[in-house]
Amino acid sequence: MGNTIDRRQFLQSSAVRAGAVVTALGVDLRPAIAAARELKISRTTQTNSVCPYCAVGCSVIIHTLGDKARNVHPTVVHIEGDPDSPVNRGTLCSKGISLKEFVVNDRRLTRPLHRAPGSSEWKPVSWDDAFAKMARLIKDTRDRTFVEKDEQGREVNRLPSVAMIGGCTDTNEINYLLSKFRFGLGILSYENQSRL
Amino acid sequence: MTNGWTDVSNADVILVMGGNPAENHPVGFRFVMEARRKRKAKLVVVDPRFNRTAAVADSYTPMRAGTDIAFLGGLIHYAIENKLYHDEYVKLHTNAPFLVKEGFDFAEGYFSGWDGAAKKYDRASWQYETDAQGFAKVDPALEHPRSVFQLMKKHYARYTPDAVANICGCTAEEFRKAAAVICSTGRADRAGTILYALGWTQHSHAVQLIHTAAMLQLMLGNIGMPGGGINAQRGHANIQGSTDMGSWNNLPGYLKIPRANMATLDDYLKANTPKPLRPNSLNYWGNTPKFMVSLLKAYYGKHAAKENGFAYGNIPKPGETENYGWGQFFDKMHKGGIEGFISFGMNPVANGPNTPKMLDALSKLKWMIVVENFETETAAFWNAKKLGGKFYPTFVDPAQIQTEAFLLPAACFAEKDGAFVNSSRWLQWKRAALPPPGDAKPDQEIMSRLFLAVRDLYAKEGGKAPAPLLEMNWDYTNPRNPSLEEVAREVNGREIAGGRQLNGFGELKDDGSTLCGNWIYSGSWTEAGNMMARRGQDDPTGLGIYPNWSWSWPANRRILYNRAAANAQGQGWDPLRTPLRWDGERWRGDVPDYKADAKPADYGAFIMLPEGVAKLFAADLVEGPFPEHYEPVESPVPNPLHTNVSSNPMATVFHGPLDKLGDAKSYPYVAITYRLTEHFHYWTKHVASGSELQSNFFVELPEELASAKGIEGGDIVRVTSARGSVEGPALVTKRIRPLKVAGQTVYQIGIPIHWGFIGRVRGPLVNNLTPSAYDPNSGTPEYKGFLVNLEKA
Amino acid sequence: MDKRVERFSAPERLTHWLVALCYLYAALSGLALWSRAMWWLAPVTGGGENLRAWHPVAGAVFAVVLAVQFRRWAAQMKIDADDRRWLAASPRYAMHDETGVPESGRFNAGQKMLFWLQSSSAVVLFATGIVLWFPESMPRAARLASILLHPLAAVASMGGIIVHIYMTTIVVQGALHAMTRGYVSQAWARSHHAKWYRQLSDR
Amino acid sequence: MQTVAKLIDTSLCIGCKACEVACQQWNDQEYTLGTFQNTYQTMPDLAPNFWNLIKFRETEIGGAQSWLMTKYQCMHCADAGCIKACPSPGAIVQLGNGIVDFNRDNCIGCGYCITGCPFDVPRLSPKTKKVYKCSLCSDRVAVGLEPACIKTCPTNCLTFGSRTDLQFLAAKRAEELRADGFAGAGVYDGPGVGGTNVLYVLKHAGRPEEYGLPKDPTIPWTVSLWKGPLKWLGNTVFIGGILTALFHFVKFGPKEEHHRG
Repeated sequence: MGNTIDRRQFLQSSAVRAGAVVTALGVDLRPAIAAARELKISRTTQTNSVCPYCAVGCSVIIHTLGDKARNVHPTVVHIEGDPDSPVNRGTLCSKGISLKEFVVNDRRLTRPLHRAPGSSEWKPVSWDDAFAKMARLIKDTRDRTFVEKDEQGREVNRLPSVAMIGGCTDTNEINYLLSKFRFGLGILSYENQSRL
Repeated sequence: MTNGWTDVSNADVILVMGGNPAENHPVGFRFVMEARRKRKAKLVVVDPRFNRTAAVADSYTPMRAGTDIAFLGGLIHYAIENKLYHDEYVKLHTNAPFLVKEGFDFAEGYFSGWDGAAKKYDRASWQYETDAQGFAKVDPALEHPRSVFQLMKKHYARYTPDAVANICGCTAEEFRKAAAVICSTGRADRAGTILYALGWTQHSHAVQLIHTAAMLQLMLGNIGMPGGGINAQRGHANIQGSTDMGSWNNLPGYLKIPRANMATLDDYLKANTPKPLRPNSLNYWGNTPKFMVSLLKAYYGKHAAKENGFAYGNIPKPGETENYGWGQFFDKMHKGGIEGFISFGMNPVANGPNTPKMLDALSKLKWMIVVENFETETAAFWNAKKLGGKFYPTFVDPAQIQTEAFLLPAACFAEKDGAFVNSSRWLQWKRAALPPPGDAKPDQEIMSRLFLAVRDLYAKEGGKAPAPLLEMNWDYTNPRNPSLEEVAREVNGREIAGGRQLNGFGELKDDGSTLCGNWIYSGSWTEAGNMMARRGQDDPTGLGIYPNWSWSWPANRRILYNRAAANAQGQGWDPLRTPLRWDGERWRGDVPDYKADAKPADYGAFIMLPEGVAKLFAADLVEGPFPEHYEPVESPVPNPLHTNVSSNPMATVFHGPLDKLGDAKSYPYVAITYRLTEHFHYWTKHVASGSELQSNFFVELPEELASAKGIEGGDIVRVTSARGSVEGPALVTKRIRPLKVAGQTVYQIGIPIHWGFIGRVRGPLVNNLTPSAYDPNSGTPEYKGFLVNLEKA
Repeated sequence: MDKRVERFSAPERLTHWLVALCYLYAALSGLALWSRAMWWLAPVTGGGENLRAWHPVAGAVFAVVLAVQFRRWAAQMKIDADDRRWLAASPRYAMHDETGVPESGRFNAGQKMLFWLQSSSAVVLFATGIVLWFPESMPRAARLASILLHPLAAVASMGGIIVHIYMTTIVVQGALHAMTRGYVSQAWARSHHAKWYRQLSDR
Repeated sequence: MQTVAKLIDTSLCIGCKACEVACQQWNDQEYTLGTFQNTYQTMPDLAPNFWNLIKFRETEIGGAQSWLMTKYQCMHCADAGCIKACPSPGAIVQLGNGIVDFNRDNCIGCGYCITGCPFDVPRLSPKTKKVYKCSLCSDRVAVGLEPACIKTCPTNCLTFGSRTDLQFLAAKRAEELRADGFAGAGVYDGPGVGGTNVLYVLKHAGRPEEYGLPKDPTIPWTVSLWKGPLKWLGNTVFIGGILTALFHFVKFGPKEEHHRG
């Protein structure tokens, strides 16, 4: 009996928020206060997003802490299903519910890396150097191998010596930009995960 | 998906075959459970493994990997034989009454028109018999011996329950039981759905397999019906959107890539704008010129003018019969024919077939650019000898690999906005929650800065064929890092004069006055704003059509072919389950897959097809108008139907030194690869939670095989194919049954994917084993049903 | 003045008091764990977490030192015919009517009983205490048995200890002194342990 | 005041493990790596940093191949053995809504609750010397959110609500299963411990062992004996002993040397 926080004790407890909380769960929740632990998402910013894993398309709510003030980098503290979505109604699978571990992950890449021919390691490189080097390589290849006209003299404007893949993990808009990117260069060899 | 996730809850029967939604789409599977709860729906699972979907199913039938066409063909036979098909639907909404030209035939594994020397078909005999105006002739009674119906009936007469059992390895009784449930939906008041995934697409006869499923569903009157359809459960968040935006053979919106023989835009439009095959065919692809010209305007802006064919010449063009698909370009790379390779978030060393060949191909590159969240096996392929050497005995040291590689850190989903298209074709907008870590950047910035850097070099130095590059429109407010909202508005399309956002593809013009990045997405960002970000909860039909939640292509239509859910009078086959009905003046319910103001009798229900009706007989596929059971490229038995033509005669197979195929003598067991619910693809091996749920690679094998080989659960086994090997502990189970096939016992082995030589948890790459054999229509590799040997390591 | 007789050697006394000290701590902290009504002893004995840590240590030290004591005294603790008669007469002994109560040796039968009670309960307490010390690595059956046997043995032991303390501090004047200082008067020895006294005198 | 409960309809569990991970995430547990055990089960048993485990069992019931998946965690018993065994006041509390929650500030790590639990649920962490188990997300429930495992469950296998409602729902589900041909279907709610606030619907309710659930869970008799009769026996001994001594002292007092001859 001494272990039961009964209603009277609850009402007397100064640590407890006031006001009745009878929710859609159909349960009077007032006595269920756990004073020991603050709700970890009580002070978060919520952002609506969509799970990046499979194509069920579950909506998620990303809870971040940190107000983006000058020295504050927001960080994800929790990700949970979005109850508004008719697809998942707040539910998520084992992968989706642990998306925080994907975003906040010490294995994430955080700077551009370069591997020189014959080398056995990555070396950090600045973005500017990387872009300059990559652009030069692309242009050299394109200038050397671009096919304006095929054997029959027909205009084909293609770059057969560069292949490109990707996009299935990215948004429509990026995929659209990818199509401009590859047709700009003349790349035909292009596939995404739907091929596999 | 023709119907979408939420609609699955309307089904009476759910056939899960070639997929495992309980494990791989658990949240989508909730609608299966809802159908069972709400409608007492029956869940039928047909799969090589008694998996977690089977664990909660009403019926489970085991089968041999790669024999799905036999099973489905058997169902078609069963439906016809027992008169279980939906006769009125078949007559109204399919090409069953169409007459096929004289000369069409199937014998000894080949359709008519086979050219043994060229190893391909002349499809002339697969065409409809047409009248003077070019319209197909029909027999509404379906009795003409050359009617599609009669030809189909004859074709599948061979697929008796006994024949199915002999091929698939289940018993004829098991087949009949499953068939009775599945074919019970061939009535107006019942609907059945099919859920499939890579278990159907990863075959050397994949497209035919899905065609068979579509045929079955058409026979049962389930296409267009709520709770019906054939529903592909796609495996990546935006694999649908990525496909919608084109691949090597498609421009955005499934416009075909121009070929070298189509020198001008007119040539292209002539070749790609179909003519109606029936008087009542709406033939919506007849609007191709509007879609294409608007796309060219979006691509080339002011450089696209009527006079220059809207800069059509800038689009790269393959030769008429050339193929630039996955199998082909990696083969070319392997032969040293490719210098540069760019990967935006893909990991071909892990997910492509035949990893030893893949590694070899990448090592021939001059340069490679990989944009990723994590270091992948592809990015670090040059280190494979050190990291995964045991499995790559012939792969070379880094010092011998001259590929210059860049690994660029990209923002992840939470750090970017933009839209993903789910399996239901819903475009769901997401918002960025935080900036990327460290020096990582969003993909659009990486791509744009690279593109602009190349373009600057051309502008400064000149070079070969600068026009396609310089004329490509990149005129965004911030070209170095375009706002995805701005890009999304361009994709939706607008009037060039005045800039009004279009309401839908109906407003597109072929005179250059509109631009549109992808016609099927037109309507996603109108003057009313971002339709993809809508969060409306209402479901007016009560059928799980949420018209105001996000936006669905095309035209916010949630159930494709929904006109077919209604009869000739426009009234629903099932009055209690009708997504669309004609009230005498207009169509009500879902956005009609039909001309909105046309009467029920005006057009055929399948407006995208020149026939105006759905195709049971489809001449577009390369290996025949009717699907036929062909064995996988590597098979434990010769095809019981025609031993001389065992596997798909049109399958794409390579024959280089690293492309070996194995035979049943050396590699007696059938292997399948698949995902587990614990992991997502090759990503979660980097993630702590997935690593905990299943830390170890393993090989699943039947108890009987294990005991014959003296293997106990946990023993390390080695699995070998003609390409390579993997090693790991054995999971010995009753859940994979030995099968009796063509008089012999066939064992199947299950090998989950998910591990690799880089990650928080590591294990062998299963694609060390898989063959470079592909479906000829779609180019998907055969990961289900290849041959291996197994021994205790 | 009476001649003094050595009753307990210094090592005997040291062991006894070490045992007593450990016992006292284990008993008080054990009482805190015994009943929530006794939880007020928890702060006294170091607080919940500390007493959880220290109680088994005290118990273990108790067991080790008790083992030393056992080796030293066990031979002297054999129950003989006189002891049995003593026990039969013990109610009279308790009421200070010692007619018919046989003479005692170095330890009277009551003390011997106490010795055996404490030694046997210590065995149980030690064995079950080890189980309760590391519950996470013990089989469930052992834990289930221990959770009952440990307090059961403690109850038995403490019942004996109550008698022991009462007897040695209040009833038998001089007994405490014997254990603190080590010697008793001849008269005391003769009075309480006549047989032992005679043995000493004979020597 | 209503008692809350969790309903686990095992006939709907697909072993997707979302509940396992939801629990790990919400409680910020440290993830660990496992060794291969010839099973799909995440780990052999519950752990101090793993409070919610789906047990996988390949079996045959009535000739039918089955793969049973059963979520296992604290049952939040009405008559909780852990509380009964716990010596430290306030370390384990039964909230007014029936949740059996741990207040780890008061936990002394004695592990008695582990022994007292009929379901063998609490786990002692060797690192922190505290005991851990499911709290039915009392912090979430307090603000009107479902427990993390229940919210994430995709198949409706898990339901949260008042115990009365869920008892009704469970009975209805069992009846549906019986109508579907599972004659042995029924509800498991541990009458031996006064009912559990975690209810199960089982297709084979007569054979809970097949699911990894104890057949007739009761508080172990040794614990009951200890906390019942033994306590009285002990109290009698202690208080009786002292009172007897007092009585003796008053009546007889100390021995005097002259008593003896």
